[in-house]
Amino acid sequence: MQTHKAKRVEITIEKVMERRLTEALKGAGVTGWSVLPVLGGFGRSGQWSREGQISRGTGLVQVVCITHPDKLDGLLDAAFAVVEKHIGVVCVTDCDVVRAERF
Amino acid sequence: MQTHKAKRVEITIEKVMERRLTEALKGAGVTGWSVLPVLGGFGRSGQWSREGQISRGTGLVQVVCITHPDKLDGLLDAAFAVVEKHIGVVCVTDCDVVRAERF
Amino acid sequence: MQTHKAKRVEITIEKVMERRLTEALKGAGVTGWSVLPVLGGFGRSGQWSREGQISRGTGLVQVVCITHPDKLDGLLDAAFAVVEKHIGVVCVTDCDVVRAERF
Amino acid sequence: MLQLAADNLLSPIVLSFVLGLGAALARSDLSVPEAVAKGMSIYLLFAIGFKGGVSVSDHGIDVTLGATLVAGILLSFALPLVAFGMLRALSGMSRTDAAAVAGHYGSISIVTFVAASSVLSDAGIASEGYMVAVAAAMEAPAILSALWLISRGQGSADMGSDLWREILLNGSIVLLLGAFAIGAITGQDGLDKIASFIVNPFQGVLCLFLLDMGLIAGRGLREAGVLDRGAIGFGILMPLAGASAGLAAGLLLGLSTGGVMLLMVLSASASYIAVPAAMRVAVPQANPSIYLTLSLAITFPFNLTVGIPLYLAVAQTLTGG
Amino acid sequence: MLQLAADNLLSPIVLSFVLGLGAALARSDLSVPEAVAKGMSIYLLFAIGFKGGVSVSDHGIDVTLGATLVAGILLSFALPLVAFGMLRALSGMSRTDAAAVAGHYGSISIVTFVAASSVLSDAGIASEGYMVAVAAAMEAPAILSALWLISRGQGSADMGSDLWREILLNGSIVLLLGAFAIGAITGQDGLDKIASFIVNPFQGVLCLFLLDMGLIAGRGLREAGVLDRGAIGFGILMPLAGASAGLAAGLLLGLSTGGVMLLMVLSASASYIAVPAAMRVAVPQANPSIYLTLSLAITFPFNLTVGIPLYLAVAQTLTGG
Amino acid sequence: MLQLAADNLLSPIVLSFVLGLGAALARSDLSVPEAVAKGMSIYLLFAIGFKGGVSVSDHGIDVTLGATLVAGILLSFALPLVAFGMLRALSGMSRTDAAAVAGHYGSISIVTFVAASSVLSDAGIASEGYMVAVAAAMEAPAILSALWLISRGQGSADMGSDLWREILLNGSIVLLLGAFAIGAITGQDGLDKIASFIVNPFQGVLCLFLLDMGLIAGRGLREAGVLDRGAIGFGILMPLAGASAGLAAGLLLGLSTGGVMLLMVLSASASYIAVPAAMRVAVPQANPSIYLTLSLAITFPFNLTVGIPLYLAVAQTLTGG
Ligand SMILES: Nc1ncnc2c1ncn2[C@@H]1O[C@H](COP(=O)(O)O)[C@@H](O)[C@H]1O
Ligand SMILES: Nc1ncnc2c1ncn2[C@@H]1O[C@H](COP(=O)(O)O)[C@@H](O)[C@H]1O
Ligand SMILES: Nc1ncnc2c1ncn2[C@@H]1O[C@H](COP(=O)(O)O)[C@@H](O)[C@H]1O
Ligand code: NA
Ligand code: NA
Ligand code: NA
Repeated sequence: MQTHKAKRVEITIEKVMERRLTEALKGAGVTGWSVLPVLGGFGRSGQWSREGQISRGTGLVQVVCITHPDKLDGLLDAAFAVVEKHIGVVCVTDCDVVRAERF
Repeated sequence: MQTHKAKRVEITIEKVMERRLTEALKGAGVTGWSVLPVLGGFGRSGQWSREGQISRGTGLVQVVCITHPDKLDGLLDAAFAVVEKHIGVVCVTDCDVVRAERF
Repeated sequence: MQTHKAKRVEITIEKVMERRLTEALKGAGVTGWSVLPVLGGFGRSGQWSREGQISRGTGLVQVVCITHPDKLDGLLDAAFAVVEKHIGVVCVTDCDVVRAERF
Repeated sequence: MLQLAADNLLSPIVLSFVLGLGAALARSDLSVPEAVAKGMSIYLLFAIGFKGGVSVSDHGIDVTLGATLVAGILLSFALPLVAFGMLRALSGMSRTDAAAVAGHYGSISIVTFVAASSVLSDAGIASEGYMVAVAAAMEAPAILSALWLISRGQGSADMGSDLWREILLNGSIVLLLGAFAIGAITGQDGLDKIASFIVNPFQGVLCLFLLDMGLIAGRGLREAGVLDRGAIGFGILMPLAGASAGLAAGLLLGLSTGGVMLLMVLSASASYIAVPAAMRVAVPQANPSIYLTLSLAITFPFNLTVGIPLYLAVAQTLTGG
Repeated sequence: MLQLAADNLLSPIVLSFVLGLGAALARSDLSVPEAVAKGMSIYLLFAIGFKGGVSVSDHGIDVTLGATLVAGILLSFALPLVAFGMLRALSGMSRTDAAAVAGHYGSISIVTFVAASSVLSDAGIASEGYMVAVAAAMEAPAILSALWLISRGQGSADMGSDLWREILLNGSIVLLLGAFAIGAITGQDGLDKIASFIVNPFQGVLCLFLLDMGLIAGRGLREAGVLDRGAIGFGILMPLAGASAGLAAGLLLGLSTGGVMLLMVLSASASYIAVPAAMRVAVPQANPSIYLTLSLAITFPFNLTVGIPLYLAVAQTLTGG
Repeated sequence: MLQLAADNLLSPIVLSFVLGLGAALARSDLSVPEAVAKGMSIYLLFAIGFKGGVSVSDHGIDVTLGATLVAGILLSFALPLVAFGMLRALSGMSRTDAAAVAGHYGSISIVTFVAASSVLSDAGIASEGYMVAVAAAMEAPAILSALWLISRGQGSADMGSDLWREILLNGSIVLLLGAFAIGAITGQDGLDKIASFIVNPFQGVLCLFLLDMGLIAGRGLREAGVLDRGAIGFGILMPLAGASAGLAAGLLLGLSTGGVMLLMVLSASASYIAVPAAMRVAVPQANPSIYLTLSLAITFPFNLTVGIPLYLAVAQTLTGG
């Protein structure tokens, strides 16, 4: 099957920042993204878990965005402006997609 | 540690199509997959979120399938036959696995 | 934007083994990880789904760990010691990260 | 009648819906977790089914039960044709979208049914217990009509061999009919054992559920741009047309006041559970925003606020109840 | 006795279980969200523990409390040996699988206990409040026996230093004993404050929980192919053997009719929460489908439908209660 | 007074909290699913808001309503300044962290309020229904003070244009005020319809919710290493300072005994919902472990166990109630 080169960007970020990040992604012209839940994790700011959480201030999500390689730089700039001061991880992988016209 | 080349296929698809997709994957001879929840997203058909959803017609999942490179083409053909008319994204990444005999 | 080479390790493992795995990862010197829920899947030990599960003995999670390439071998050794006798999948991908000093 | 409307509008359940609607329109982050919403819907289906069954076990099976079931099925088959005609006349939406929407209006909204039942029981008006079974019977036939409308056009509908099993055994039908059967078997004795779970807190749970429905409807309204003016008009006229058909059928069948009103409500309401799922599988090219917005953000609020007291007043007038 | 069996089979809780079972076997998509199932199980554990504690605070600590705890612990240690012997005789499963299964049957199923308590309270039969503590005490010892059986063979069991803490402090034991303690401390006063939460709606919540258990058992039955005929026979004979042992112990201890019946139920039931988790950690090579299917899809339904009324009838006959 | 303290400490709700705390400290895997915890918090907010509204509709709007609202808002603005001063004196934490913590203590903890209300209603002491609205009004002003404290220092706070909407329309404020309005509109009639949902099971749900709060507090305590000794002292002294300010305001306003006590509780309690979310957005450099641990693991348990009976005794003595 015919596939095309693309980039998969995975941004792990606090839930409270989700809307700000996705707005920034829209601004950078990406055509789509998906949000996945994160149950818990560990990083420089310690360990946390979602179980029984009632505070709106905690909890992470993962925003996955598959995009055309040409749009990657704009996307990273936009995302980084949001993530910069906040906890979170940005990770980019090469990937192949079908239906390239979508990205 | 000894690792082996493999392919990681990530298919984001509507929940109602999940069983049809996994049946097709079985047909293509894959040895396993995992299904991850998706909380929300954005694409050509607009933005959506899982919160408070009661309609069975909405909501996406992500089916992740790690497979031997030789099986990739069959897998993509099988998956694409299901996904074709439906919303969803197919994304393939190179990866390394331990215990290659499993895939 | 300046990015750096890193490795993305994705380990799908039974929930009951999660803490043992993350302890092992800490031991291997990784600086962070995230845990994602898995709704269901299929593998050599059959098909399963999280829905309505009440047994603590079933259910998988995905532990994602982004790490410096130099730490990969230690990480895999540590992870494999835990995963070895248990069901689960280990998959490693090349990736690029921003803020390399974090990994 | 005005009093009735005011009572309905100012009841905790309608106000809870309005609260959710307002919160979503104001873009508050108020939200009900998916699992909790599903849990409440399981509770409501179980409770309403069970109580229907107990009522059948109390009053015996009415001679009109069979006839009412048949009438419900016929209404579910026929109403999509009416809806399709109206939509093609009023709105500019594509044939496929119109057919998909039409399918929703032949089928039913179980929460509207639940809200109507709770208005009836507040007002002390009895109704046939088997209306719960009629509700279940009306869920699926409309899907067939929609698919027929689509296949008559250039569009194609993809009825995999499994789709029928999925539709007929979808969770809400199974739970509703199953709880109905349990209620019918265990009768008043069974009800006594679990009344403080399924009867007493019922209206309260319904409030929280409608709060969530309000949130969903409000989010839908924010995307109401997908609907042209004709479509919005359809979302209000079609329930009236459906209710009229239900009224005619109910009077012909000689149902009680409550029964007539419930048949009107079933005919007037639009599905948002079974039909959307079937449409996503069989007609992926139809735009889900259109049918979900119409059903959840236009017709559901209309029925909940204006429709239910209106249908009750009409039923009371015409049955002399 | 027949009447009792019929009453039990036609109670809302058993019928709810049957509904779930049927829905799963028919491959309906009916499902209860994981979070809701966990929420209900927290509710049931809290309620049953609390009520047990209140009853102890009401009647004082019985002289037989200590003896019954010891008896429960001994039963939990001993029953896996019986189960293992039976399995090796009846079924062709591997030594490791047999030992893992045996561990489940020494331990207990708290939902079976809850269902039995609710049958007792329906029938107006009293029982010792501390049976809740006995239930908690019987959860873990069987795990030791299973691991010993495995290590005696060629197999190896991996008891990490943390596993014991995990087993003894697993959520359901802690919640059950904690609620028991709260009930014992606050007594009737405490119960009055929360009775309309933990007493009145109890049976109704139990219905929905058993609906979910039915769904799980039904999905299990669809995979019952992992079990040979001998294993299935074991799933029905072992509860009878366990109940007999519990009966003997209960009579020796001089428990009340209700207490004897509950000790029979505990001995007859098989774990599906604490033991599977421990086995996955310590004996990953044992096949979880085997022990979960046996426990959830064979023994649980058997106890719920046939076992409970049978054990009650026997206990009534032999204690003259 | 001692009797009161003992009664409070040995109530099911406090003991449930202690159970959760103990389980988390012992590292049991007991946990409440996130969705269930959110569901219970929706229930509690809806119920407490609704009952407050009904009480206002019963007794009419008190002349002191407006004055009490203003007093609450002023307390919310002012208390962070007190807290900030205390923190800088007692603890070595950074200016930014201290300001973020201070914001939490100006705002309120709705669960502490709920627990206090339930103690009042157990003791048969009336209070002003509109205190619920005062609680809502006190949520946000403290955030402004915290941001002002931060911007006065070298630190910078990032108030995106959307943040204010988010804060003022956060789910818990909207739900609390919305349910209050529904209660005020539907009055006693509305309450009668849903009392068996929002009144009777209330204390029981609160028990399970506090069980979860205990688990969270216990997990927090395990990380209490982030707090120096001065910070821990602050977590106990600040509620006393806040309660004193609330007491003065309440007496000045001439509130009832219950009203004075609730204003003390609001002033003494620290936010863990609205403020942390705002701080994460606006001041990401402040360490969330510090403010969450202080608020949830030190001050919340202190208020629940010692504070509430103490504030009530003081209010009773000084109002002669
Ligand atoms: N190396 C990593 N790999 C995967 N996830 C990470 C990593 N580092 C941090 N995270 C996630 O990001 C969250 C915040 O990280 P930090 O900003 O380092 O405290 C953690 O709790 C993890 O969920
Ligand atoms: N570029 C993308 N990256 C990640 N997820 C996407 C992307 N495009 C679409 N999706 C997901 O697929 C769903 C349907 O996309 P679409 O078919 O474009 O409407 C969206 O709601 C997203 O969850
Ligand atoms: N090839 C695969 N790709 C993705 N996930 C897999 C794969 N194989 C196994 N899994 C996951 O790991 C679980 C256990 O696999 P197994 O040990 O093969 O039974 C499955 O239920 C899946 O969730
Ligand atoms: Na209809
Ligand atoms: Na047993
Ligand atoms: Na305060």
